[in-house]
Amino acid sequence: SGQAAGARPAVVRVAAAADLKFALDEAAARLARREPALRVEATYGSSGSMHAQLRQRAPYDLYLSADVDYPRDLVSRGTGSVRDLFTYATGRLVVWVPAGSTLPVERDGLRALESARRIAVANPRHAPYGRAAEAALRRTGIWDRVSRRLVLGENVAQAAQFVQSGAADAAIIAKSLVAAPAFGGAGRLWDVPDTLYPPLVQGGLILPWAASRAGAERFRDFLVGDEGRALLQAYGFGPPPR
Amino acid sequence: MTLLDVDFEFRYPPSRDSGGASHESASVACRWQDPIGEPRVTVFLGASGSGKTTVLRCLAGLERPQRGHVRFGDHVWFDAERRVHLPPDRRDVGGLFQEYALFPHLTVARNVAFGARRLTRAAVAARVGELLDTFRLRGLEERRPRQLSGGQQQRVALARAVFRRPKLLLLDEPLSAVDRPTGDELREELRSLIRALAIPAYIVSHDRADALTLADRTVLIDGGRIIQSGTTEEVFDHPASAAAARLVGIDTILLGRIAAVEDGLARVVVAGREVRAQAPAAAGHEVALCIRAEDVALARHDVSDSSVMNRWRATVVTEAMEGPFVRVGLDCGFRLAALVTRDAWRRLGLKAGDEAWAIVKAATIRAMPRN
Amino acid sequence: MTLLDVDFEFRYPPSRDSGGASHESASVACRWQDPIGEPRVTVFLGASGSGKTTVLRCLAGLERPQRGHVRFGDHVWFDAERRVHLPPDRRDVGGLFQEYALFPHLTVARNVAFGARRLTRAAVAARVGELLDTFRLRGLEERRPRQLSGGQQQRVALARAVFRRPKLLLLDEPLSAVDRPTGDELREELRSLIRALAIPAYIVSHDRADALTLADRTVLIDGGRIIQSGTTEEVFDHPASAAAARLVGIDTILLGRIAAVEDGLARVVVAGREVRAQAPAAAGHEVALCIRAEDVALARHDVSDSSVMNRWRATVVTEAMEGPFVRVGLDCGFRLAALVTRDAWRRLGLKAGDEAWAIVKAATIRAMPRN
Amino acid sequence: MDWTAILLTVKLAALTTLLLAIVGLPLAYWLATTRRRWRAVVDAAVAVPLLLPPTVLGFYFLMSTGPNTAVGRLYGRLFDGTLPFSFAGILLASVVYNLPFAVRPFASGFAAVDHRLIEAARCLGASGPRTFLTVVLPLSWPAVLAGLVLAFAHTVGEFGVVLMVGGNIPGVTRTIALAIYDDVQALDYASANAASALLVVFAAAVLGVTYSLQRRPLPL
Amino acid sequence: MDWTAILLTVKLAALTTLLLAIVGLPLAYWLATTRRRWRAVVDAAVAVPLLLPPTVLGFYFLMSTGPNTAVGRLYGRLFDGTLPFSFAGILLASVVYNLPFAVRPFASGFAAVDHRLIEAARCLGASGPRTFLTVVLPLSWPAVLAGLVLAFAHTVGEFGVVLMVGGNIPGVTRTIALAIYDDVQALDYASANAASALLVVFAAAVLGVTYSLQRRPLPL
Ligand SMILES: Nc1ncnc2c1ncn2[C@@H]1O[C@H](COP(=O)(O)OP(=O)(O)OP(=O)(O)O)[C@@H](O)[C@H]1O
Ligand SMILES: Nc1ncnc2c1ncn2[C@@H]1O[C@H](COP(=O)(O)OP(=O)(O)OP(=O)(O)O)[C@@H](O)[C@H]1O
Ligand SMILES: [Mg+2]
Ligand SMILES: [Mg+2]
Repeated sequence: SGQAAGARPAVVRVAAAADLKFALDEAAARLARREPALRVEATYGSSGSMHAQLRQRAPYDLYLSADVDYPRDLVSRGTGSVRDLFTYATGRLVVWVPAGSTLPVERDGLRALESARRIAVANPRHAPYGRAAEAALRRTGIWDRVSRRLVLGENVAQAAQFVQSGAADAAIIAKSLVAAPAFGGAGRLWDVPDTLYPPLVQGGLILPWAASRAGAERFRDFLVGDEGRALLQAYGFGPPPR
Repeated sequence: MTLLDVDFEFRYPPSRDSGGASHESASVACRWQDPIGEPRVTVFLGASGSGKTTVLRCLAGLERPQRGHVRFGDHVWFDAERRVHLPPDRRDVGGLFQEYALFPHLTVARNVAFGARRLTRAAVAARVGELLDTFRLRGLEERRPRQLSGGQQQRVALARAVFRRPKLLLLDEPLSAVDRPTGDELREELRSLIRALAIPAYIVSHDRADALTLADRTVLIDGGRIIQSGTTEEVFDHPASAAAARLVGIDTILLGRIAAVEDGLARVVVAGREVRAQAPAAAGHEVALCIRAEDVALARHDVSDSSVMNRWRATVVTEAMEGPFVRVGLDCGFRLAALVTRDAWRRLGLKAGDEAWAIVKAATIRAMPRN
Repeated sequence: MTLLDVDFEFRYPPSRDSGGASHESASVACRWQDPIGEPRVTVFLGASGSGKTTVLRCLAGLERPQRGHVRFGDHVWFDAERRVHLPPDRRDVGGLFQEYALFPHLTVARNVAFGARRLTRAAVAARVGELLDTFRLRGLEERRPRQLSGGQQQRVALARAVFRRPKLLLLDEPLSAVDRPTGDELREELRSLIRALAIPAYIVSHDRADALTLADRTVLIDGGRIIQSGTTEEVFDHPASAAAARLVGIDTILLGRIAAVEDGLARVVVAGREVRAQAPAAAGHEVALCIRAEDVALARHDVSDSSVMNRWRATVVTEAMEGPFVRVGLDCGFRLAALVTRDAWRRLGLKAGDEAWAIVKAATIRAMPRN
Repeated sequence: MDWTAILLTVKLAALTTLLLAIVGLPLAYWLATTRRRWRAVVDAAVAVPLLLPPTVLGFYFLMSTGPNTAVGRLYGRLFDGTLPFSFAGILLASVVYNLPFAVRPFASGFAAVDHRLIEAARCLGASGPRTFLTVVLPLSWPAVLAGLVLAFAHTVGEFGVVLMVGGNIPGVTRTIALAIYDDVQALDYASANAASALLVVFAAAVLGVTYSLQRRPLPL
Repeated sequence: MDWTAILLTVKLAALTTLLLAIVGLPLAYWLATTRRRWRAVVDAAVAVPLLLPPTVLGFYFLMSTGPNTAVGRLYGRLFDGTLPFSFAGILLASVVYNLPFAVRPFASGFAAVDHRLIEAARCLGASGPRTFLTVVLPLSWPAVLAGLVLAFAHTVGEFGVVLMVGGNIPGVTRTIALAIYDDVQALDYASANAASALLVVFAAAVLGVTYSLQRRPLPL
């Protein structure tokens, strides 16, 4: 629409994990400012659903998964090449409680959740942050005591909403979500030490049918570059493993 | 004495006519009083579309008149000014409707017993059995209405209406769908049922036989208005108007103006013919002349030496058997019907197209001034 | 000559009786042939539940008989063996049903014109207008069926049935809901319509008047079987059985056994009384005796010096006016109906409970052997 | 196979259907009989749950019944517990969400009943409610059945609202729909297929039987 | 407000409703009139989409219409494109998913039509299909309307199937339901509330008008 005169900007269609929402919107905006010829159009959703869609050649150029296993699985099924597979960040887990909560998370960490009535997490069955939350609870040794009090969201956003509504007392969710400005500050958070859960390696894939392969590569390069990394860090992500 | 006190006016809402031409919508106006608690049968006789069903609907509470009241003893069933309008179930009427309205999902037995309230099972079964016998419906109790013939359906509706011993019985054409012999039998049964219940019954019918055999009182209705009412004998013997005469079965009605009156006998000119009859008014007045078919005699030749005042040359137009008689249609300038025995007809040897003489005594012609 | 050739048997499926007592389900069996292309009116006369409607339904194709065939000229409408069963719309019949079955969502005009096919708008409008006049429905064209009286609905159904000039007209009780004067007028209109269409018409009725005034041929039906058929005169003058006699209007039917036969005259004992009539069979046989009410004379005293063979002492039980006559119910050991003029009744001065003599000429009693 | 989830689903669907009959029939009756102007408004209001994505509806439901809301406090005082993450919660949400699937067919079924039969019943002494129970309801049962079957089936497959309100707790609020969804998300297609197949076969059997009890076919 | 999504949604719902009328009416007619044994089977089959969670249904739909499937190849040859992730795809999925909401009320409405009227129409020379069009359909329109309205409203709110099959592509497959869902997921409640409110007001108006055209109330 109101772009600079000349050719229409190349559109890079990105299928992105829900936890990237805020960071990626910012990244796209920055890139657009610098390179008006490139426009990033991201669709956020569950990495699992997108995996199923990509198996049917969903018309995206770039896949940014919350779990590197999904793009890896695509490659092993012959969709995409190993060369186009990359990692761009690691997710971080936090415990989040509303501002008025009496749970001493800052003092007791995860153990404080033993006195919570309802704890919201993403579903460990398919959501990476859910799996991480389960691992952390197990390693802390309180899994048996709290597992019955877990309520499972489809993803971390839902887990957060469980707490926002007051129906759950605490959530173990992605730091990227809590760090977002949209989240609103009415709560306290405690970073779960990354020793308590296996790394949440977020990986991506440039899709073989990409309409704008150059654009996709450009955006990938931006993300894994210094500026991208800093930006992701600001939004609560850690650097990808080397 | 407790009375059913009726006085109302009802007009159907005008139909949302697409054409826009707003026809006058149909209306009825009624007013009468009747003692309650006596087995008095009133038959409303009227032509198709005259408003008979509408009167019953207003009595039952299915329509809400715009004006007037209906009081049943001390109970106000309807009062336009006081905005009282009891629904049908609080009026304790028993009704049969022209289209039967049997419940298609219930068996015959359960249709009949629909009104049952506060009765033991055995009592219900016994009464259902009784009524099935009365109305010749034995063996059909487990059928659904759609598995019945038309007349059987009507009889089920009749049994259903009387089942609950209502305070007032409203029957709309209760026997129109059954054959004559069955109807005759049922009329007698109905009569004795009404006697046993000792309630007033209002029966709507287009069949004179219903009025003649069932009614204590006959009400003639035309164009939504009661045009005559009284004991059945009164009404049938002395129809008060041409419309009434047509309803009770006078066969020919002629309209004309009195040309002259001589010795109390009027000379009326109708279609160029002279008709003599007892004068109901002075010369110059419009009159209606009613001639019963059975009062018209036929002859092959003019019988000028008789005392009969009216002798008209006529052409035979139609003939139709009617039980032991032959109904003959004649054209004497006007249409005239005659009813003669088959024997006489055979002896006359007439057929359509033949010429004949119609002979009518002036005394048998009823002349009525036209309003 | 092309014929409508009918021969079938139909039995309703037995109802899924909850009681388990499997009643015999109703059935009809029919067989006749009729020329096509002539305006011949056949009236089926039968009591309520006798199977009249069922016959029409089988002809129309609404029911599928278990056995037999229906052929219309060269067209096979139904053949049980060849498994042919044309649906109603491929038989080109025009039907009116006992419950009218008007389409509630269509106006009167559009109901009447429902069968219109391949006609210009103007042609449809013209024909609708014609029929509305014929059936006295002017002014109602924009109404819906529920805004009509019962008789008006029936007339709309009649107009609808004849609208499309079918090859065969099937009418089920076409005039049962209209009053006598209107009915008489409509019967004439119907007759001339059928003449104009030059098609066979089958009319079901429980009303003798329909047969007497409309029918070329009358078919008597009882218990699903044709018990007599022939020209209307034949059937009415010579009912072939007691059931037939009851249908055509013989008023009293007595059952008894012939005690003796003398000079061709039978002596039959009924309820302790002797009845004399022409002997139809030898002594010892069961007979049915049919006595028309109009053949029964009344007297206050025994008239022993007359030639009349049957004189029974009787008690007056009921009296009912019937047009110009009085129908008198008598008890002579058996029930007997008499029809006398009002004049005669007045002169006799009898009332219920009085004793009288019933006088019947032996020649007027029709005696029929019972099968 | 997750039999706990299956049992829970059957229980939820059955109870939802039952409650819909209890709430929906009178509501539909009111809609079919009232002459008030705002009939149309209520009619539309019933359909509103349909218009929102289930998850979003569930979100609003959660927000308005949490322990800090008026509804939540009232419920807590009455039943000692919270509506969200309880069986009662998903039951209530299911009822609200399925209301239009039941009420719409009900009301249209009632509207189709021959008015003459209702008038006849009233004239035979039956009150309005009695007429409804003995005449209108039996005569419109194909429509009522349609509504209940739709609601039942839809409850079995419902997922967004139940997930949001129920929190996917095994044995309490995890229905078979959630279980299948989880399987698919976890790329465990074999389990998902098996559960789906079972569901379909079971339901087809139930529906098949239900519908074969329907009215005789039209004479066309 | 995401007007593109709103327009797309209206288009999708309207076309779905139209197609449902085209497909659903004959199907319901067949169901209401056939005497065949497997009527019950077809009847049940129509309801199956209801039983699966929408996302899962979408998943199966995706798997069976993707470019490597027979259906997908056929579609590709005919229309040069893929069914998933296209408007045609979500339209088709919507139709399948909403079929029971339309067909059930249709069929029960047809079943309630007085058989005598159908017989009368046949005897007046109308063929089966003509009778259906001129008698059965007009007489059961409250039920037909109920079905279409349910389907329309449900399409507006549908989310699982559309997301899975359509892939949430702006201007192509992102409906207002997806937009609201995205807002809620992004914790942008203000946008979600505004869009929801608009949706509800608009729909309430449409439904209110639709229903006020309904039959006169029962005489109870
Ligand atoms: N719902 C209605 N709306 C408008 N007019 C109506 C309505 N119902 C009946 N009418 C008209 O009112 C008049 C009286 O109707 P009503 O049914 O009372 O006649 P009726 O005497 O019972 O006739 P019939 O013997 O034919 O049944 C008729 O002209 C009819 O057309
Ligand atoms: N669908 C049905 N199933 C079973 N029996 C039926 C069915 N329809 C009619 N019958 C029975 O068949 C017999 C004949 O019915 P039909 O309708 O032909 O009588 P009809 O001569 O038309 O009587 P009416 O004058 O009362 O209308 C009746 O005894 C009736 O009970
Ligand atoms: Mg009437
Ligand atoms: Mg009949």
